[in-house]
Amino acid sequence: MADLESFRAETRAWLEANCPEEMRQPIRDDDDVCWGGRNVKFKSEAQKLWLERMGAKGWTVPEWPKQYGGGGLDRAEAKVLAEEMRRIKARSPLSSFGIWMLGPALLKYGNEAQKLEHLPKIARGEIRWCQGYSEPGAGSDLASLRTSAEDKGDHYLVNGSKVWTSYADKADWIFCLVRTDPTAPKHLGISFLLFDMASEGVSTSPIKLISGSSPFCQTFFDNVKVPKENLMGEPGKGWTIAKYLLTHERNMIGGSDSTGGGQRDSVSNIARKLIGLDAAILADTALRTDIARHEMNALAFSLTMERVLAEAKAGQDTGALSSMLKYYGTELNKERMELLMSIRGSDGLTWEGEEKGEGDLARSWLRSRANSIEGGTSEVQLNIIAKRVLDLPGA
Amino acid sequence: MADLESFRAETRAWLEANCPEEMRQPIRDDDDVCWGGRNVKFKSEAQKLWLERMGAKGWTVPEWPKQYGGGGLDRAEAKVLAEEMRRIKARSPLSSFGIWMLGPALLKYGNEAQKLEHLPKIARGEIRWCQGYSEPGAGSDLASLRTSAEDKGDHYLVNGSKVWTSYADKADWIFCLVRTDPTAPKHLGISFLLFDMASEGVSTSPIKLISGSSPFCQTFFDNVKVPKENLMGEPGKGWTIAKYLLTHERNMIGGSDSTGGGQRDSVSNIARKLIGLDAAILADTALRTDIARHEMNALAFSLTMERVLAEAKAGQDTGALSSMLKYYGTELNKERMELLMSIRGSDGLTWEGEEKGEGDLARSWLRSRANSIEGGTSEVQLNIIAKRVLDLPGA
Amino acid sequence: MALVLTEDQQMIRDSAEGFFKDEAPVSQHRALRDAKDATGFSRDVWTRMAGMGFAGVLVPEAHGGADMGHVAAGIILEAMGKNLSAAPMLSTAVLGATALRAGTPEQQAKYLPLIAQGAHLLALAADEAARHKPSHVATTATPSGNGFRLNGVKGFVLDGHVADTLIVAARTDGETDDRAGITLFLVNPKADGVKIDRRSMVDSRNAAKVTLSDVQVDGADVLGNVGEGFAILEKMLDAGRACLAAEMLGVSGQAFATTVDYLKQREQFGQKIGSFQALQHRAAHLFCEIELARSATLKALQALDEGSDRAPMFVSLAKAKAGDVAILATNEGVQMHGGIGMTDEYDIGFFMKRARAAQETFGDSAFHGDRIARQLGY
Amino acid sequence: MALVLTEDQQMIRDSAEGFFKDEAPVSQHRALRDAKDATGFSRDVWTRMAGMGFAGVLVPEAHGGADMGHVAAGIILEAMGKNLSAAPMLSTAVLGATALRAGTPEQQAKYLPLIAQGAHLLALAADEAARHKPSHVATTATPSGNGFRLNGVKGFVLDGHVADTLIVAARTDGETDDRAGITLFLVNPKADGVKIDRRSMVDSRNAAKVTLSDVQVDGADVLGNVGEGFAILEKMLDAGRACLAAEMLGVSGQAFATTVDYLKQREQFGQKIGSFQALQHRAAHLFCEIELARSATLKALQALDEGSDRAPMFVSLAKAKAGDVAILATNEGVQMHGGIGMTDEYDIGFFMKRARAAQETFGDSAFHGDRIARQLGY
Repeated sequence: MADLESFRAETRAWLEANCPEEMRQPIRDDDDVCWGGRNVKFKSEAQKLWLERMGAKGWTVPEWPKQYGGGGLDRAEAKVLAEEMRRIKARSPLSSFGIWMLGPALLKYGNEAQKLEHLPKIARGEIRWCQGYSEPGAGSDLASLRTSAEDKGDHYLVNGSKVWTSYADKADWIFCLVRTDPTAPKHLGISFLLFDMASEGVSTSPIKLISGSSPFCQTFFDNVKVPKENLMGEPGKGWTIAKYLLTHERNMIGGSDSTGGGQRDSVSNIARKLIGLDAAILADTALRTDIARHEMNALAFSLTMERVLAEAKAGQDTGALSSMLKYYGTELNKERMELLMSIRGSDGLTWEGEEKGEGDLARSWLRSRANSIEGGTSEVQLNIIAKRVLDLPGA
Repeated sequence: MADLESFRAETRAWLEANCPEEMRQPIRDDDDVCWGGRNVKFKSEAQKLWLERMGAKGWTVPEWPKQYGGGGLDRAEAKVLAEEMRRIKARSPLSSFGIWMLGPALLKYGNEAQKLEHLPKIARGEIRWCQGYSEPGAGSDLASLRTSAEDKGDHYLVNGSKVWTSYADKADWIFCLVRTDPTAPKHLGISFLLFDMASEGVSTSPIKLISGSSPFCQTFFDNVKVPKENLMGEPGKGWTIAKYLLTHERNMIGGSDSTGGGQRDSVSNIARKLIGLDAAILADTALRTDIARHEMNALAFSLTMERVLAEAKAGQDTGALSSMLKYYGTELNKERMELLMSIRGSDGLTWEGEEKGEGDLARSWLRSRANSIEGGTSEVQLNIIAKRVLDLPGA
Repeated sequence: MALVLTEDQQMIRDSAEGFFKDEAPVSQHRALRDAKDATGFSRDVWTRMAGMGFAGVLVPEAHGGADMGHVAAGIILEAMGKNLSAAPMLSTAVLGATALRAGTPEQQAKYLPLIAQGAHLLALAADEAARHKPSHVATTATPSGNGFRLNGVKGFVLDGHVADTLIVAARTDGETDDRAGITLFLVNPKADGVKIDRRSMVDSRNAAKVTLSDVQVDGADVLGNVGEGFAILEKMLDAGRACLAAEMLGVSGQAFATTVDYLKQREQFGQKIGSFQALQHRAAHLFCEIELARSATLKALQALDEGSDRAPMFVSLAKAKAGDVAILATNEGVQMHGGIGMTDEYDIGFFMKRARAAQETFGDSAFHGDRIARQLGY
Repeated sequence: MALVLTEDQQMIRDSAEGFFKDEAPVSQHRALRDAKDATGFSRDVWTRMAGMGFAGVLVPEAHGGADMGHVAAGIILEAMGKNLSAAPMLSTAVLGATALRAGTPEQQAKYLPLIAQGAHLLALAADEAARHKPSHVATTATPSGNGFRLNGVKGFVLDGHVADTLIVAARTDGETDDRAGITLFLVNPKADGVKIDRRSMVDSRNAAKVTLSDVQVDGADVLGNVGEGFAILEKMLDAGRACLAAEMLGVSGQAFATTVDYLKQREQFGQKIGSFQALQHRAAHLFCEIELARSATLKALQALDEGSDRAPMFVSLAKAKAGDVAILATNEGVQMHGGIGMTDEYDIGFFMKRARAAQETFGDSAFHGDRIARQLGY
């Protein structure tokens, strides 16, 4: 414990000295989030400095081993770091699918050369990754994917296309599910391939969403040559890696990241500001009932995340519960956005107006509708719970 | 129109002269409802007189032809009769599955001899019928029924058992689905048989429900001999008749009968009386929100019944909508009972207390849970809507 | 009145459905949106709508209208909802005509024929709170010259950016939330002191912010009696709400039809997704909900035509139910479409946007649930 | 505190689950019901529960209790919920012990050991309104002799028919709905002027109506300070509510397990009904809901053990969530069982009855939703 306290003191001092003042301000818009990559455009010198300093210490990925660019911290130390960052309201230096998704899979399934090659670049924000899972017309049905990787001796020849690749137009590399054995049954012929988006034959086309933004792309592969050493794990075992990785994604979407964590203002606080009180209760009693019901569920849900984490830490088996967190968390977030739209009334309908930020709520609301579709639809999560947790029979 | 007005005047005069004062009082308990039958026990002389007088005029079944014991009225005249009865708050003289269910099917599928034999006795309340559809372990899956009717030349030999036969222990005759052709595929070997519950080999055993009452029986057939002329419709066409009849039953359960019509006090009136107002709104605002939501749906539902009837009258095809009425009406009634339990709070929990009527609400609440099971479960109704109305593909 | 369309009304329905499908389909809505069209609708289509008698659906025949009543107006709006047709139907033909019918003979003679011809656009400038509350009027009208001087700010003035006349609710007496003391004025948007800021909305329609700074109106511009404008305003709003319910019914119906079609075509895991029972049950439930919304809406429109005392209750029922159902139908539509439902390329998202905007217009289901409860005394 | 059971608590869970499954299973509940047992529970089982330390779970060790805390109490109640075990656990071991811990040293010494031994039963006589409102106390306590004279009527006194001591909330000051001015009294039910009418409830448990007519109590029977009883009452109620949440969690869990088993066995239309996707999705959703109720309940019990300021909020969350989930779980259970779920022969109906009764006890989810909203300032 004494060690931990001295670690805390050192950490606090280092953060005080190294975290630029600007990086201690709340995130205002998308530009404030740093995604790194070859073509990174830093919004400010402070943002650049903060990434470099944290990357150099490995604290963008505190628990990864030092030889792979990580901080080499144990769980307790990582918690101290997180607490100390929260204390000074330090921003996360780097947002990255490499950190959230590929990294954990690489650590588990990658070979030593792959780990040494890719993990440090992820940690320092040098390479930005995207994910190639879904295919046009396949939706949640990942097992029916058709993108082929033909074995050409020293390389694979990749043909096909992927859809819903987040920020593929901005990414440097892709981790991609491909079919290496066209004769094997559905799940079995799939492999997990890493390759450079700058390879010849790769092209991307952004998908415009109902919210007006284009965070996703369709990505096309036309005779893309990928070196054989870029295969991760065993050939035909891509499905296992994908499932492992999807679990991480589900936790991310269902969890505090995209449904927002403690930093968001509560629905009732927003309602109180906008609608006001009447005799100490919210002036709109029907909305109050709905808000209270929502907030109770949101609170019970966040306690459930806390409990699942605590149980996992205590060594209990919680693996199949990621579907629950994904399902319930995304449905709650949609409900939250619907309530905010109701609370804001006609003001929430604005798409474009004279002031900056008008239209943000409507866009966020529309964006939230995708929560229960991306990363496995709510229906797929319920199927998984029914089959894997409840062990109900197949149809 | 002049004819109709004179009919109204005659009807009014007749009702005034013939409807006993006691039969103009609201129905207080089950004994106030007359079900007729061989073993009928009239609660009062007035109840007996009212049934005899109405039966003699055929006005227990105003639109049935006169030769079958009906009133021979046209739709407009029947409406006048109903209006005039409502005007003096006259009770219905007879409750009867014969009228609601078997009668319409007999009129459509029965032969002349069967009509002449059975319809007048139904009209006069002399014979009380019950329904033999469901079988133990088959639930909503009527097509898999196993009760057999073996062709023995001049008679069928019936063996098997039925469950959920309403008031089978009080009924005189049963209309019953039986399998006459064990080799035909599921729906095709089924026939529609009428027989006397006093026949040798018929026995009944009441089923105790969670509400404490036993309105249903299990009914056993042990080598029951049924004359061949008691088969209704063609052999093997029982399924068609059953479907026709279920539609009537669905309308009855989903419609005004068991979900209650205009006579019931509204949820909000009950809440206002028990909970009271505060600044002109219900003192419990959360309950108020839920009650308002329920009452809006209840009102929209009753308007939907009105619209479906109006459309049917205007010659539009509304056949498949009976599943909608059954599904939505029963779910609404369950919701109503849940709300009433909430409104009554701890008082609603009483099962037995010193005063008469204590425990009634809890029993009605428990009874209501069967609404969405009997007469085809809510799930079956939704399947029917999906397949027949929306034409969605089979699994 | 039987709760069913008459033969005449069925004919209106058929011709309205044909008209909007041909003349103002969803693709036109998309094109206007993409062009960032400043008007937000096609004036040409509006002229042809007038030619069909739609603009004058609530205008008396004596003033050149078709005078077909509220059920007919709802039928037209439902067809517009199915096609997401944008036109100043609600603001001018429903709200405007309803308002002017309460006007003086001179006002009627001046405006009603123009409305029926599609030659004059009106807009209601009433809301001041983001959550609809019609009695919340802080805008003042103080005596001045032979009339009044108006000061205040109005939000959410639908079609305010193109209106030829604004109908402004202002307070001549009483406190901000009082029903008494509100007076309606016909205001020329080009008058001195009127400032109009157009805002485009999520559904690509327009609602202006209208700022009134010492705007002088004369006595002839008062609509109805001074201090008694709330009753007219409620009448306008109820006509508008019932027609919005009808429009949302069209939105729900079309979103549902599109979704059911998709369920029948799309395959996943080797099966049509419409064969999955969980989706079947949700679709079947939604079917029932839409039927309930249909009944409530027809009843509300009929009650307005009958001048029934219970019209406000049925209108609130229709607005609340059709609104909730439209939200459900479009949310389910997007979810059942999956990822492509989130893309701008597919139409289903447009229906979701319109459903939300219509839900927030003239009171959402929470507002109307409260209104019904108050009417029923709880 | 990590939101997870400690190893000690897991051991308590295992022993409680084993105990109630063996000693007080649903069949015992049915037998008591069928026998119309006047006590409504087995005194023998209660004695053995005391032997296990359950009766003294909240009694300090100094007074012979096991002092295991609220999490442990909840674990015991959850096991009771799974088996529908009836015993005066809530009224005596939770409410009674919590009340007496606020008593004088003499009161503690007199009552707490007896509670722990299972030798003395208590009952809370507080509610006067059918919908729970603890400040609604009209029962009066007027000074008389060296004490007070009580007059009033109490409804819904759980286990009041067997109590050896009643804990009565009466007003020594203030108006009916004031929180201040309420005083708690320990009242002998055999005292002059106390009338107890047993009522059996839908879940076959008992709640008495207690009528107090000039009942004389002396100063030593006051629990806590005069006029400050509400704080103790809230503490009692919160302990009771959290334990009821735990019991309802047990009810939900067992009803769900029974239903899932049924889905795996029952065939219809030639298939296991558990293979129907619509039922699968409903079951999966219900699974999630039960997990949420579990988290909220554990947090509430931990917050009570920690003496956290936020305990009342977490308790209300747990009571509301566990209550709604229990209603959902038992309703779905009956519906998925179909017709046989409606028969008295199957146990699922008992779970539905207990869920409803527990939901209405000490505030339903509407009450607690309101309480949370007030605590959060809206």
